[in-house]
Amino acid sequence: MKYPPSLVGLIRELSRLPGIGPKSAQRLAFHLFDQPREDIERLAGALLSAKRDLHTCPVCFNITDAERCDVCSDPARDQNVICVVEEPGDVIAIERSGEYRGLYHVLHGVLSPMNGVGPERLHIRPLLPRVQEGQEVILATGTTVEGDATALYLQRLLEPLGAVVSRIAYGLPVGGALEYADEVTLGRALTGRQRVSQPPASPLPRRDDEDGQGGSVPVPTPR
Amino acid sequence: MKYPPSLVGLIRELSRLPGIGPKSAQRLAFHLFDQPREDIERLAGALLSAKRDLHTCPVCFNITDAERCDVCSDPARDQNVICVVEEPGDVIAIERSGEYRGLYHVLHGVLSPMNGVGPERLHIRPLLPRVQEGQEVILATGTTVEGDATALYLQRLLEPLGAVVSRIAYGLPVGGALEYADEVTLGRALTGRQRVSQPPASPLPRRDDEDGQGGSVPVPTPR
Amino acid sequence: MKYPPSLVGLIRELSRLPGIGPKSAQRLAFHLFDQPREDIERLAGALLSAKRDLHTCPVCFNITDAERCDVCSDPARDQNVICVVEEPGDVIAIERSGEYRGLYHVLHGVLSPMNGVGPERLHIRPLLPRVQEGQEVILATGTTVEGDATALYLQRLLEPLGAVVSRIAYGLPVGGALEYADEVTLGRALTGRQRVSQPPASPLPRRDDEDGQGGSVPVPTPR
Amino acid sequence: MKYPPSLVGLIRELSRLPGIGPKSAQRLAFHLFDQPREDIERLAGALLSAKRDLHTCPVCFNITDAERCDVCSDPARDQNVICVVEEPGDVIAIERSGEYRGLYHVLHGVLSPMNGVGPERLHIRPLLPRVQEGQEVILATGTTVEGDATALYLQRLLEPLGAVVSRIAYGLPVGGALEYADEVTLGRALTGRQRVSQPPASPLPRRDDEDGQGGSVPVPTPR
Amino acid sequence: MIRRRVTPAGDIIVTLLTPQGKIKAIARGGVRGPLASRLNLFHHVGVQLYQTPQADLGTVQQAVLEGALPRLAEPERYAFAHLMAELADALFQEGEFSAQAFELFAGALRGVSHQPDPEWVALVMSYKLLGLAGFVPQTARCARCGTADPAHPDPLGGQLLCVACASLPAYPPQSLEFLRNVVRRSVRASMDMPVPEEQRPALWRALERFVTVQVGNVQSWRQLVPHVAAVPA
Amino acid sequence: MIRRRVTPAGDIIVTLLTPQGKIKAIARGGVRGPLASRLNLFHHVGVQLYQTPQADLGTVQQAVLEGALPRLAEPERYAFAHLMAELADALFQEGEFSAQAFELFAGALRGVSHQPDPEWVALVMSYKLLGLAGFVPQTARCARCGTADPAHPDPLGGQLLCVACASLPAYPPQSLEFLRNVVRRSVRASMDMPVPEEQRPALWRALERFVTVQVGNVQSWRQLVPHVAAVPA
Ligand SMILES: [Zn+2]
Ligand SMILES: [Zn+2]
Ligand SMILES: [Zn+2]
Ligand SMILES: [Zn+2]
Ligand SMILES: [Zn+2]
Ligand SMILES: [Zn+2]
Repeated sequence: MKYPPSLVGLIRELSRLPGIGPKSAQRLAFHLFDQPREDIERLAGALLSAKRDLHTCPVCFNITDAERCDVCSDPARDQNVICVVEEPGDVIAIERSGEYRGLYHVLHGVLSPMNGVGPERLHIRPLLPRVQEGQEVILATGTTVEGDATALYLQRLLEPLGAVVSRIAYGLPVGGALEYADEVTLGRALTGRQRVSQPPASPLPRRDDEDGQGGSVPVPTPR
Repeated sequence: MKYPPSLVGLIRELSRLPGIGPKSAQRLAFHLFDQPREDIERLAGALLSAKRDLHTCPVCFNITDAERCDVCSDPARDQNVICVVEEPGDVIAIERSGEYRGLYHVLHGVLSPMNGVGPERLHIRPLLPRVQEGQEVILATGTTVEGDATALYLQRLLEPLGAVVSRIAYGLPVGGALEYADEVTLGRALTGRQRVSQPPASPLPRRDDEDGQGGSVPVPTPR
Repeated sequence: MKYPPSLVGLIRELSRLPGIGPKSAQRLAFHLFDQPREDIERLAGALLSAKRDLHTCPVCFNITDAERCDVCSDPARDQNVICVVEEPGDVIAIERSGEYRGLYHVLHGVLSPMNGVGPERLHIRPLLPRVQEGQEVILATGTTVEGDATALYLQRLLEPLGAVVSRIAYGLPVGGALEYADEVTLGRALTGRQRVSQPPASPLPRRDDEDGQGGSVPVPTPR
Repeated sequence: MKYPPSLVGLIRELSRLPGIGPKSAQRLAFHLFDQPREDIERLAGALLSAKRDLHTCPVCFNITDAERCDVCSDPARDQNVICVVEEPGDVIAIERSGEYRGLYHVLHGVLSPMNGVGPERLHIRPLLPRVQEGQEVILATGTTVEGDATALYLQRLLEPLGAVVSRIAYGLPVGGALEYADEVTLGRALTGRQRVSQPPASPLPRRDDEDGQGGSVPVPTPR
Repeated sequence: MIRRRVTPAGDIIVTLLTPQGKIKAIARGGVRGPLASRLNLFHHVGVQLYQTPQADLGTVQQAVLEGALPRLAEPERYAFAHLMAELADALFQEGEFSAQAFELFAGALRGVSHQPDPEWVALVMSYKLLGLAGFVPQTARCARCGTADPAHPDPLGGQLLCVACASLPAYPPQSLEFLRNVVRRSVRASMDMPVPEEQRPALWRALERFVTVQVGNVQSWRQLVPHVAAVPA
Repeated sequence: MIRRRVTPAGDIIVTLLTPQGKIKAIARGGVRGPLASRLNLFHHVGVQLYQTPQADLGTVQQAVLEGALPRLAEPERYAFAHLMAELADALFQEGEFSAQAFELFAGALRGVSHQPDPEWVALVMSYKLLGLAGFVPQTARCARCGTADPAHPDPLGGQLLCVACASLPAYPPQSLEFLRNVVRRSVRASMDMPVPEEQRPALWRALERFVTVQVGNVQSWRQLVPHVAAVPA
C-alpha cells in the first residue's frame, strides 16, 4: 500500500518539529484529518501570522510584535538590573517565578565553539552599551558547562564597565532531599551556602523578606 | 509582561493538538520562531493541502487522495478477506506487520453509548454489501471493552450473511513472560491456546508455515 | 570516612538481590537499622526457615514444604491436563488468572545453549512418564525465542506419546489498541485469529462460555 | 492452591521492606529459594550482625560500630564546622560530594508536629554543647517546608551561642536549564544569586578556587 | 497540601484539601523531578490527577504552584500550620465536596502565615473549622447536668460546666465571650477581639479536650503549642 | 563526554569517548533528573548503558561522576577544550576500541584545565591525538616536491615546503623543532619546550590546514582561538 502524497508530506513536515517522532507525526496527521476545515485553517493561519508579526526586540532581543518589547517599554520595571538569559523561553520562566522586576537581555544561545557558536553569533555586543556603572547584571544562563563559560565570558566583559555582576545560585531545588541530590549539585549547595545568622560585630538589621534568607552573607568554604 | 497576541495565538493553536501540553506548545512556538520563513510556509501548506486533498475511500473508508484508496484499487490484494479496524492508523499498523494481504474496512470509531457513539455513527452499513457468502471478515477492533462490543455487534450482523467471521487473537505479546502478564490476559492466553500437535486420527497433512501455528486447532477449555 | 564493616556487609548482601541497586541497598540498610531488633530477627528467621522447609515437589517441581505440592495432592484438580511453565512464579500467575484447574509441571528454566542450559538442566525427563495417551499438555513457556524453542522441543518429545499438545495464545493483551501493538505481535494476533461465527455446515451447538471464544475454530491464514 | 506457610511468611516479611511491593517480594522469595544455602545464611547473618554491631555515635549520632564514629574520631577533620543533617544517609551523600571536611550532627528526622515529631524527638539537645562561639554550623536539612522549619528552629537556638550559622544553597542543580526549572526553585535561584564581580571599592583579592564563585557576595534582591 | 510523605522508592504521597474535597494522590518518582518543589507542605497547588479504576491512589501528572507560604516554616508559626492541616485532615473525609472547607482552611493558613498573632488565628480558625464540620461545643448548658449559662472549664470534654459540676474557677469574661460566640460570628469579628495572652492556655486546653473527645487524636499541639504541652496527657 | 545535546522533549543525547571506544547514547527525560548534573560537557563519567538490538542509540541508565573540570569554562581555556573534544569526535569512530585514545584525550582535557599555558597543551595534544589516529604531518620531505628537510610553511596543507616551493619565510628554529618531533616524543618532553607565543599563530594555522585537509571541517578554532580566527577562511 502506498500512502497519499499529501498525507506523507504532512507527516514529514510534522515529524520535523522537535520532540515529535514519526509515530506521533502520523497520529497527529490522522487527528488533523478528522478536524473541521476551519480548525486547520486557523492553525495554518496562526503559523503564518506568528512568522509575519513576530521579531526580536531591538533592545533586549526578546520576542515581540511591537517596536520594543513589553518589558523594555514598561517604565515601571526596575531599569537598574538586567538579567541575561539564553533564550526567550527563559524570560517566560523567570516572569512566572514572580521574583524579578528588572530588564532582560536574551543572548539567543550559549558559547559553543564546537557547534560554531562564538561571541559574534550571540547578541552580546548590543548588551554592552546598555550597562551603566553600578548597574547590576544577573547572569542567568543555564548551569551547564556552556552556560558557565558564557557567564564567565560576560563577567570579564562587564566588570571593566563597572557593573555589579552576579550569577544565579547553584543549589538544591526547593522540595529536595539531600539523599536524592547528585553529588555535584550537593557540593555546590554546600560551597554556596549562605550565612543566616547575623555577624556579631556588624550591627546591620537583618532584612525580613518572606524567604528569610535575603540578607544572608556567604561564608568561607571549609575544606 | 504581556505576550504578543500572535505568539499567544500560535501557542493556543498548538496546544490543541493531542499530546502537546502548554509547555511543549510554548517550546514548539519558540522553535518555529527560529525557523526560516520557507519552512513555516511549507508546514502551513502541508496542513492546508492535506485537508484539501484527503478524504475517505468510498469503499473502505481508509484515507486517500484518489477516487478509491490504494488497497481497494489493487487487484493483487486478496478480495476474499476483509479486515475491519477502528481507525485509519490501524491499517498502517497492520500493513507494517506484513502478515496481511486482504482488504480493509475502517469504522472510524467504536461503539460507545456513553460518548454518544451508536452504530449509525460508524461506517457499518456500507460494510454489509461488501460481504459475500463464504468470505472471511476479520474483526480487528481493539481488545478493549468497546472494541469487543463492536466486534460482537458486527458478528451478529455478519453471520446471517454467511460470512466466516473471525477475531484477532488475544494473548501474550511476543517476547512476554507469564510473570509480567496481567491475570486477565493470561487467562485469555490459556483459553485461546492452540493445538500444535497433529490430531492422531485425522490424516490431514500439517501445514508448515513459518510460525508453526497456522494449522493449529483449538482445544476445549479445561476448567 | 570509612563505613562500619557490618553496615558495608549488609549493603553488599542486600545489593546482591535482584532489582536492588547499590543506592536502594543503602536505603534498605538504613531502614533496617531503624527497626526494632525483633523485626530484624523475624526477617532473618523467615529467610532461614524458608530455606530449611521449602523444596521442589518430586512430581511437578513446584515449590512446597510437604511431600507433594498442594496441586499434586488435590484430587479435585483435573488430572487430564498438565500445564508446563518455566518457573514456580508462573504457577502463581496462572492460579491468579482463575482460568485453569489442571496440573502443572515446572521446568525451572528454558533452553538456552548460550547460557549453558540444555534439556538435561531442566526438569524435562520426569515430565514424560506423567503424560498419558490423549492427555492434554499446555506449553505455557514464555513467548520469547527461548520459550518458543523450549515449547517446540517439548512438542517433538510429547507428540509420539500421543499427547494433545497445545500452546498458549500469542496476541494482543486485553485492553490493547492495534496502534500501540508492535508489528510482530500484531502479525501473530492476525495469524492466530479465531473463528467466532458458527461453521454453516456443521450443526454443532456453539459453546456459550463467557468469553465467547471457547468454541472457536482457527481459520486458514490469508497471505 | 495454598502456598506453603514458610513461603508466605518470607513473602510477608520481604514485602514489609520499604519500596518492595507484594509482587517484588514474591519474585525475591523465589529468587532466594534458588540460591545456595550459604548465601541465604550469609544474608541472614548480615542482617543480624548489623543489628547487633551498629549503633549511633554518642557525639554526632551517625551510625557506627565503634565507640565513636569514624568522623568524630578523625583528628584531621576540621573541628571548626559542624554540618547538621536529617539522616545518616545524608552524611554519605555529602561525603560523596567530596566538598566537605568538617564534622556532622545527625538529627534522625525533621520537626513535624502532625506526625508527633517535636524537638525532643530529634537529637537537638546534644548538639548545643558541641557548638562553640565563632564555630560554623551548616544547616543541611532538606529544602522542604519541614527541613526549612527545622533549620529556622536550630538557627534561633544556635545564634545566642555565638555560632556562625549558615544554610545550604537553594538554586538550580548543576547541568540545569532555566526552562526546565520549576518556578519556585527559579525564584530562589534568582534571590540567592551571588555577586561574582569584585566590589569596586574594596581592594580584596578575588579568591581563585576552582568553581570561580567562592569569593562571591550576595546582592540585594530587586523587586 | 495538608500531608506529604516520601516513600523509599522516591514517590511522594500527598493529601490535598481541594474545593472538590479531600484527595490523596501519589507522584511517582516525584522526589527527583520538578514536582518535588511544588508538592510541598502547605503549598497551594493546582494538580492534574490521573485516576484508574483499579488503583486506589490517583497519580499526580502535573502540578502548578498557586501560592507558597514560606513564613509557615518560622518556629512561631510552624506548629500552628501543622495543627490547621491536621485538623482539616481529621475533619474532612475523602469524596466529600466542600468548597467552604477549602476556603476556610486556605484562609487559616494565610492568616497563620501573615498575621502578627498566629496563635490567635489558630485558635479562632480551629473553632471555625470544627463548626463547619458540625462539631460545635455546647455553651448554653452545662455539659454534665444541663444547667443554663455555664461558665466553668470542663477539664474532660472541653465544653462548659455549671458552678455545681465544676472543679475549676470560672473563665474570665473575654474567654467566655469567645467560647460562646466564635463559631457563629465572622472570623474578622473574632480576630478584632483577641483574648489576652494569659487567658489562652485555658482555651487551648479546652480545645484540645474537645477535639480529642469529639474528633480523635491530633498530634500537633501536644508537641509544639507551648501552652498545651504543659498539660498532663 | 565530548558532546551533549538536549532535545525539546527533555532527553539528553551524549557522545562519550571511553576506553572501549566512542559511544553515542541517550538519557531519556534526563534534563529533569540527576543525570543532567553528571552528563555535562567534559565531565568524566561512568555510565551504565542499556542497548536493545532494535534501537540505534543506547539508553543511559545510570551515570556516576568520576571527575569534573570546572575551570574549562574559563574563557582562556574553554575554546581549547572544545577543540580537543571536537578533534576526538572527528578522529575516533564508534565501535573502535581505543584505551590509548581515551587516556590521551583525558590527559589533554586535564592539561587544558590545570596548566598555566592551556594554549600550548592544546597544540601539543592536538598533534598527539592526530598521530594516534594515524594522521602524521610529513616533515622529512617537502609536501609538494619531495625535497628533503623542508622548513617553510605549507599554507594549503599545513605540512612543510622546501624553499623552492614556498611563498612564505621559513619557520623559526623552535617551531620547526616542534613540528618535526611532537608526534614522536613524549607529551612531557614537548610540554617542557614550549614554543614562544609569537611563533604560535603560524603553528595554529598549519594545524588548522592539516586537520581541514586530512580529517575534515572542525568548527572550534574558527570561532575562538584568537590566532586562527585571524586567518581568512
Ligand atoms: Zn526588549
Ligand atoms: Zn478503499
Ligand atoms: Zn506437585
Ligand atoms: Zn560521630
Ligand atoms: Zn452542671
Ligand atoms: Zn618543494
